[in-house]
Amino acid sequence: MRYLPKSPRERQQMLAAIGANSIDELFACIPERFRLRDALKLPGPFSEAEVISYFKDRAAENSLGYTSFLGAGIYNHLRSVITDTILLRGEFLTSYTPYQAEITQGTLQAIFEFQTLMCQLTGQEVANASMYDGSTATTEAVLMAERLTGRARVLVARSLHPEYREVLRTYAKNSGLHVEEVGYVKDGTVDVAALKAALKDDVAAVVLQSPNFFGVLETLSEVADAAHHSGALLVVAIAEGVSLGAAKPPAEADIVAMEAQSFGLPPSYGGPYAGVVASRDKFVRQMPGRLAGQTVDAAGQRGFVLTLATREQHIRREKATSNICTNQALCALAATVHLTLLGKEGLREMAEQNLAKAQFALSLLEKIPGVRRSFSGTVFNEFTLEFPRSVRMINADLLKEKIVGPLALGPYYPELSKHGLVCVTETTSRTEIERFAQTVERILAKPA
Amino acid sequence: MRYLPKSPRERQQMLAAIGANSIDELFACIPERFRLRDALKLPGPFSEAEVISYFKDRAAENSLGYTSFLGAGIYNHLRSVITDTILLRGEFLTSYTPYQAEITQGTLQAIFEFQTLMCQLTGQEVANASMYDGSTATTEAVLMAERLTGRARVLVARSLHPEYREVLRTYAKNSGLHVEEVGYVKDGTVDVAALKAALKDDVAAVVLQSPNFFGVLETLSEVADAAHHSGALLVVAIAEGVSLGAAKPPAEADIVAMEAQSFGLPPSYGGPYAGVVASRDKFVRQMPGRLAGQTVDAAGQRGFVLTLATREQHIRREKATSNICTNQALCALAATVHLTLLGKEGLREMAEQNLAKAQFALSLLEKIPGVRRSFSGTVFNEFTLEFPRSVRMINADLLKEKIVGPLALGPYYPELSKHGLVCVTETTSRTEIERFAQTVERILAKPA
Amino acid sequence: MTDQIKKATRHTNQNEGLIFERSSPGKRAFELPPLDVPALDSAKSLGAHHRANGVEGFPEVSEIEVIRHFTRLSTWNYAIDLGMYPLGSCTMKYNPRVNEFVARLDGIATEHPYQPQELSQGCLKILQLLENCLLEITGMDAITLQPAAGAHGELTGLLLIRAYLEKQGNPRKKVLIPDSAHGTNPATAVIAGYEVENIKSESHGQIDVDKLRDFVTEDVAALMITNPSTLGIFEERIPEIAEILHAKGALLYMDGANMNALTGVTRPGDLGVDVMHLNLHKTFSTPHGGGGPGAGPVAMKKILEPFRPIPILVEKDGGRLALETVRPSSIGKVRAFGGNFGVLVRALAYILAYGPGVRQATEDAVLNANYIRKHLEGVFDLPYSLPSMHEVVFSDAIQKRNGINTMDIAKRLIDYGFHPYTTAFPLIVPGALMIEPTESESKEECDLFIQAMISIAEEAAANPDVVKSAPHTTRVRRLDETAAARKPILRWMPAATTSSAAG
Amino acid sequence: MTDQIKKATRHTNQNEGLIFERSSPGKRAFELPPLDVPALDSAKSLGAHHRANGVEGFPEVSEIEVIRHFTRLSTWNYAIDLGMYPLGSCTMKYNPRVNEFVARLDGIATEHPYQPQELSQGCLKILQLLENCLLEITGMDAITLQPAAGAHGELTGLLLIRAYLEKQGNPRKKVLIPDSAHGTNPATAVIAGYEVENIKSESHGQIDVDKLRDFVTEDVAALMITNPSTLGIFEERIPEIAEILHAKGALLYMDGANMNALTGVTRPGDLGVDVMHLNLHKTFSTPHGGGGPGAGPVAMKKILEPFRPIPILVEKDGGRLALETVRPSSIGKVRAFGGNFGVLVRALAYILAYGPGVRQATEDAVLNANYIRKHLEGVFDLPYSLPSMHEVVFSDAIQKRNGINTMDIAKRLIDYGFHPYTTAFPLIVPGALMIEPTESESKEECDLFIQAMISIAEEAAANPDVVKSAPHTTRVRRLDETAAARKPILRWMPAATTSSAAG
Ligand SMILES: Cc1ncc(COP(=O)(O)O)c(C=O)c1O
Ligand SMILES: Cc1ncc(COP(=O)(O)O)c(C=O)c1O
Repeated sequence: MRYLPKSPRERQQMLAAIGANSIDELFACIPERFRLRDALKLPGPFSEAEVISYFKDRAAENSLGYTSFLGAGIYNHLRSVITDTILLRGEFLTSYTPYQAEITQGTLQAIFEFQTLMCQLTGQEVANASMYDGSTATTEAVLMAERLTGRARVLVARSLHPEYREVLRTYAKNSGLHVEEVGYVKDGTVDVAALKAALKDDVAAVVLQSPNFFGVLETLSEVADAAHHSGALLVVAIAEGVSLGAAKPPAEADIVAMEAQSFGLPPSYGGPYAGVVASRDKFVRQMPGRLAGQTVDAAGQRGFVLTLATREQHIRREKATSNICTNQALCALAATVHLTLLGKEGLREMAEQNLAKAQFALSLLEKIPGVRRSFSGTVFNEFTLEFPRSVRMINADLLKEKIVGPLALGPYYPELSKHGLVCVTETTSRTEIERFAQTVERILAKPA
Repeated sequence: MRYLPKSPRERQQMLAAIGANSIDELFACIPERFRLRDALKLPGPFSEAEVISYFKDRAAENSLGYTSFLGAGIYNHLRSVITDTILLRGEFLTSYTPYQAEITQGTLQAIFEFQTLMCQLTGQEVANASMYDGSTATTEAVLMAERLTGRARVLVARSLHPEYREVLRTYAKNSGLHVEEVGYVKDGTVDVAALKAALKDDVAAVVLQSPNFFGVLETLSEVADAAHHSGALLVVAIAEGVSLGAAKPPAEADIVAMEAQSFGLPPSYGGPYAGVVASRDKFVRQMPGRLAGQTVDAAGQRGFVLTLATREQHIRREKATSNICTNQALCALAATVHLTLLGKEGLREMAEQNLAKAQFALSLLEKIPGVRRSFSGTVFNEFTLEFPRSVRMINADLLKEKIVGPLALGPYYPELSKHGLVCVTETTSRTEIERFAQTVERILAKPA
Repeated sequence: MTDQIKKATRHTNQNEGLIFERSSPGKRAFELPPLDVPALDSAKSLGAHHRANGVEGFPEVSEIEVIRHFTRLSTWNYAIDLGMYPLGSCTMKYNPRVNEFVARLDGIATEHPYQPQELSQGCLKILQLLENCLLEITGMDAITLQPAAGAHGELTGLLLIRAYLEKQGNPRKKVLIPDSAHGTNPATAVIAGYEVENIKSESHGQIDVDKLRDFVTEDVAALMITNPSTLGIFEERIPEIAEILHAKGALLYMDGANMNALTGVTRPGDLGVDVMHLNLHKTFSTPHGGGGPGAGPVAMKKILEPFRPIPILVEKDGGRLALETVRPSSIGKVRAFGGNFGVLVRALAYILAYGPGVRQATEDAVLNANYIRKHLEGVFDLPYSLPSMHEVVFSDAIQKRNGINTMDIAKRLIDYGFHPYTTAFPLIVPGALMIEPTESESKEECDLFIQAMISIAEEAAANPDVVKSAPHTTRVRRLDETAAARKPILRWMPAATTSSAAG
Repeated sequence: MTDQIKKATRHTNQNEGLIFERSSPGKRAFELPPLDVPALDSAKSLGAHHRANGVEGFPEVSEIEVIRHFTRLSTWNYAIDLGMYPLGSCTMKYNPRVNEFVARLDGIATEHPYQPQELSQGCLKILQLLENCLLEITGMDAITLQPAAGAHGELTGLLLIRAYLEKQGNPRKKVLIPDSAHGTNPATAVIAGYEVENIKSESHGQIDVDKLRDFVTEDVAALMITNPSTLGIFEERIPEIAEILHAKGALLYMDGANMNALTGVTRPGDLGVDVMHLNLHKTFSTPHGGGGPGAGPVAMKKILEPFRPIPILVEKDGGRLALETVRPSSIGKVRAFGGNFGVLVRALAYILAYGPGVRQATEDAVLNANYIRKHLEGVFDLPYSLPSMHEVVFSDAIQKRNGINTMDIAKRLIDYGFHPYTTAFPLIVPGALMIEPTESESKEECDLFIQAMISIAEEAAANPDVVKSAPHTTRVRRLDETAAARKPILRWMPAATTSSAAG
């Protein structure tokens, strides 16, 4: 087998050195009756060429050739070939957690740079590297707030990504957290009045997303003030990081939970992505996840190490701030490379293109008879529209034109069953936007 | 511009340090009237995404989706993703000729391994790394024979690749070489009798290809004996290196000129490939091209250096063995990685699959009424067929079925105007072969 | 450097500061295609109170500087692609390159998790085939591929147990965890709402089955067992252990981190395990990438199936595959979207490459560990002497006499050209040397490792200082971890630049 | 190591023997899909006298060993991706990664040169666009993209001249070549059937135009001039030189290796050049790859067009492109198939990325060279003081007084973390330091280089031994080239293994 670096003769030599007569002797500790007699029923062995053609065949059964207007937490953005060039260097790809700092300075310095970039983006003072994804990062942020405040109630905006809310609920169930949801108002932002009303001194955290699931930017200051006033922490989730190229960082937040997928990671049917938790220096000892810190070596040279590990499971076990061990390091590296490439101007320009394209799409779609904006709030690259008939039906017709249409909100918000979420990024061409609008118009012009 | 690592401010600082007021001052040495006033009329600047889409658009105008039976010097073989993994490491990709041995041992050792692999393949004692391609390698081999023998006549088999012969003629024109061609006999091999008749003591080299352009393996020993008997050298060109996985190396040759494209290099519409010249130790000082040799360093450790450079242009100038400087090093590295992957068994198995598939294809095609083998000689993965009508017309019909048919031999051999060269490798599936044969049969069944 | 070091040599490589230190306004490493719709005044469309003018402090560099920066950094790393990485419990095996290729294919990497399922049949078939392969390998009845890593799988598994027990009327209170367990086990149990009861191993390093009987009360939800244990020892009495638990209505959770010792040889499902996770980034070769990503599928017996996290992959009439989200008994979602699909693709590619031959990988892994054990027994103290499977755990007891501990030996191993073994656990071995070579090491590489270890043991006796002050060959050495933790510097700030020395 | 060295640090990296030394029968690194046609007895189908049973001595290793072998080897190389590589005359600029990506696309890398032209329109459009771009850049009338490298371009160019002159009745005898020329120029002239007449530069390093008049007789076919010269100096009187040649019916060939100094600023076609080659692997960023491949397109004035090598790219009615092979006046073929297409793709990708902005690259290249010159003038001897363009050539005259030559300085530069400059030529500067930074170096990298050079100059005065015995930081040092040439070992042989030390 091509992955195994041993010849039959070498196996014999090694067995002889051990003093075993056969390889089976080495498995004698497994009770005989449990040892498999037959070969596993698995497809293969496949040569490299066969492996590739298996996956190419599967790829051909997917969505190639379709234009998509889906976002909802996973975004199509330009990626540079440079990112994979770096990721595929064996020195990064096939290294593990930098436990031995002397021979993992590459990974450590890159993590330190990631942390810095995340702080700059979020307006926070410390960021970890990394969590599984945006949803678990949000949950971990809430658990962190619980530890910090010693309180158990959590107020969550309904405009937080529905899947993030579900994950939070799964974790909350057994940790004594009480999760309550707060609605949205006409402009699509959180219902601040309701939020304030619910805010008591037993609230650990208020959780918002911005831009929220409807694509609408939240105004954080008032919520932050209210939360702080009652001793709660403000947790802000960022599902579309590119928005931070044009919008203010959530500096008012006490904890930010971010999904870094937009930074150079392909959609990849659900993962791997990278979650981030960022917060204040003073809260660092309650942070989950890994942190690299700057230090000096025996000769006084700058270097980096994993630090504050006393928060982590391998030291603290049942008292750890989280159970996370393997994280999404390579995805964090992808984000680091990608954001370094984009830089200040590149990210700003990308964000502004998203804004402009979304506004362009919105302006075309709004003109279609029967179609209107669901919410009046400020949007970035996603917006919610109300259609005169079910989004499902419209999407079925769009599919025939090789267009993947808006995400139907009905399954997540029963009250929004005719509403759909449209996403337009810098990768969506004007022609595609125009064809989309024309097709929707044509579909709607036909009787349902 | 993204490739340029300077900010406007740094440019100003550097100009100031130089003491220039503007960049134009640095170009003052160019007479004013020749300095361009206007910008060049070039397309661009293109972002990375635009560069990629330009080439993807071009790629879509090519042959994707067609099944091809072309060979004729360029072969489709399996390649492993490992090869590009190595090639794309910046340390190999962006390094140059290993002039400074201390910091290019990677390239040097790889070259040494390439030389070894080429010697093993060809049955020769020394191989260079590398020439531009098989055609120029063949020409350089002949020029080498001219230098070694001091003679000027060259006998070239007509079954040598027509383009190799043309290149030889281009070079020969001005170097006093007289190139004469020798025909082929019924089995497709060189006309040994004619060759012997033409062999006088003024012949520098006899040049054969095996498998030859018709796909037929030459028997070298008799030709070698005859050549040697009259003091000429035998030059053997190998255009399909994979044949050496199953066939004997051309050990009888005095000089072997090989095209290494079959070893992990994509067809790439004509290049880059890699030529090789291999020969006897005693002839090494007349070899063209680069050589790496083993030596020891100041501490007695094994290491590698470029050696015998006194043959080369940068030392010998007009007395050099060749004018080659930049060669095809990265292609030679690709071949080194590829052949290392294949190894003894992999290359043998690949060669045997080629043999078996070609025989399978031949057996199906031979059965088609009106189709017959042109030559009775032993073939490897290519064979020549005679068709009942022009190959051009058959190919036009095949194209409609998304098949790229045999290479029509008429343009190269007027006497073979109804003959076509068919190539089948391990990458051609049985289904494709069967569909090809059925389609040819159907085409021929219709009146022309 | 000593002549003993056969495997590595020092060689100059490039320094590199932080990328922020290369920034200069106006440099660009990335450009966008021109905007093809009317430009907007973003200040106007976002409004002054939302709008920012780019991210403060973000770097401005060029493409070549990015390439050089990260290429240079990469050269400071050790990696599997460079040599043996015997980090115990981490299964640092070869990460096949074809896996990276297929995971990046158009039509694989490009797929959006919310796209219509009729446009996702290729993805769903991949998931289905991987599920089936892992069920065959584990001998279990049902599986979820969603957990993002081992610890996440542990949590999912415990939540399944909890949901199952709740359904029986009582989620119970405690999870039993042997003292040899990985730190994630207890950390996870707490998140799942359980108290942890640590149970001591018996003198051979195994579960003390007789004591276990006392521990297993009606309060116990489950025992989390690692098999082979973190000592690399097969828990021989695991079927009996399962019976003890089952008799009290508790379940057996198996941490499958060490499945590289068992794959193709025996199946946890046959051994009485109720639920387990797999680490695809260990046993199934997906790259560790400096710490992740991974995937931690959870395989389970039928009784737990109703509680699987949503979405659930189902096959409809006519073979059409679908993801279903409505499952009343489900524990809910454990993460957004369907899982680390790209990692799952790689794991399937690995399995397809081996087919049933995956057993040979297991055999070679066990062969390597035993070969190393054989040569190092006596040189290093072997606190537990039961047969080793995929890894062997020594202690530094012999070297301690000369004041040399496992971390010193580990650091010295760096000079010899190896990544060190695991030093941090199992906690039941003070000063552990936890060595897992995996099947990816040739005899030659194992021999070099053995020679290096023997040589270090000799140095520890004859010249302990050279070991204590190791490594001697790296760019930086013995970084001050205490200072790092006391006054943490966790991000770059402009002020810091001027004072700090170049990296 | 001295504290002066800011750019590099030593760090351990892996040793690796020859791959043949890892071979063991039965290991495989590559497997084929199963044969889907009946198996053959190859002995029978080839016949005993053709058949061999595999290649004697070929390695048998596994995939991970191949990855490690070449990854380890690669870490012993210096490369542009790691740092400044100021190898004069070689234009070691950044090789954009997108170029590698597009050259490997399906539909680009997969195309067979003999496939029908109707299935090759994409390839042909690429060739056409590149031709047009290069014509615009050079200011010439016609071009061939076929030559595989600069030297091959030189040959093609001289053959064009020869064919043209032959058509006039006399191919003539001599080619004039300045003593500052690269070695390929004279070597090429000989292959083209010409005698070489070397002409001495005047005291400023330029062509001695007055003397040239005497040289240019009816015997002279052409002058091969490098502009800017290998001293990095623009030949100011080039229009006059062209006139002198043309007056005698001779032609002016320009070696375009140094076009990185001129692109977008001036055009050889406007200067009176008749024919020239370009090195796409220099000016147009295609990677050097350890020595190649490159491409050496030849651009020419109208009078030479009829002689271009076949095939010729033509545009037919309706915009369809075609390659034509019948051209009675053509010099014939200079290589099989159409040229190093993959290299041409990369060069076009580079041009498209810059567009007209390619002039900025030229300006930055010249800026860098002058910046370095400014700081090193006085520290090193500058034998020719005319303004520098893209490169600057110093000599070791000052350091020679302490017995230090250019090669010593070069080797010491390695310790400082740089690839050395060119030492081998131009021959008119004894002990040359030929420094070409290219536009790809940042101010910071140039500053580090300048500091390194100044520091070495100080060492040469104060502590010459440290320079003479350099490098001190590499895996191997000062390899014995004499021994290598005296008793050449040019391939591995089984016998040799046992005696040789591990790499
Ligand atoms: C025995 C054991 N269990 C669990 C884990 C946790 O797995 P992960 O890191 O994938 O979360 C590890 C990881 O090293 C482990 O070794
Ligand atoms: C001035 C000059 N001319 C010609 C050449 C030859 O070009 P190539 O190496 O592409 O054959 C070189 C190569 O270094 C050169 O520097």
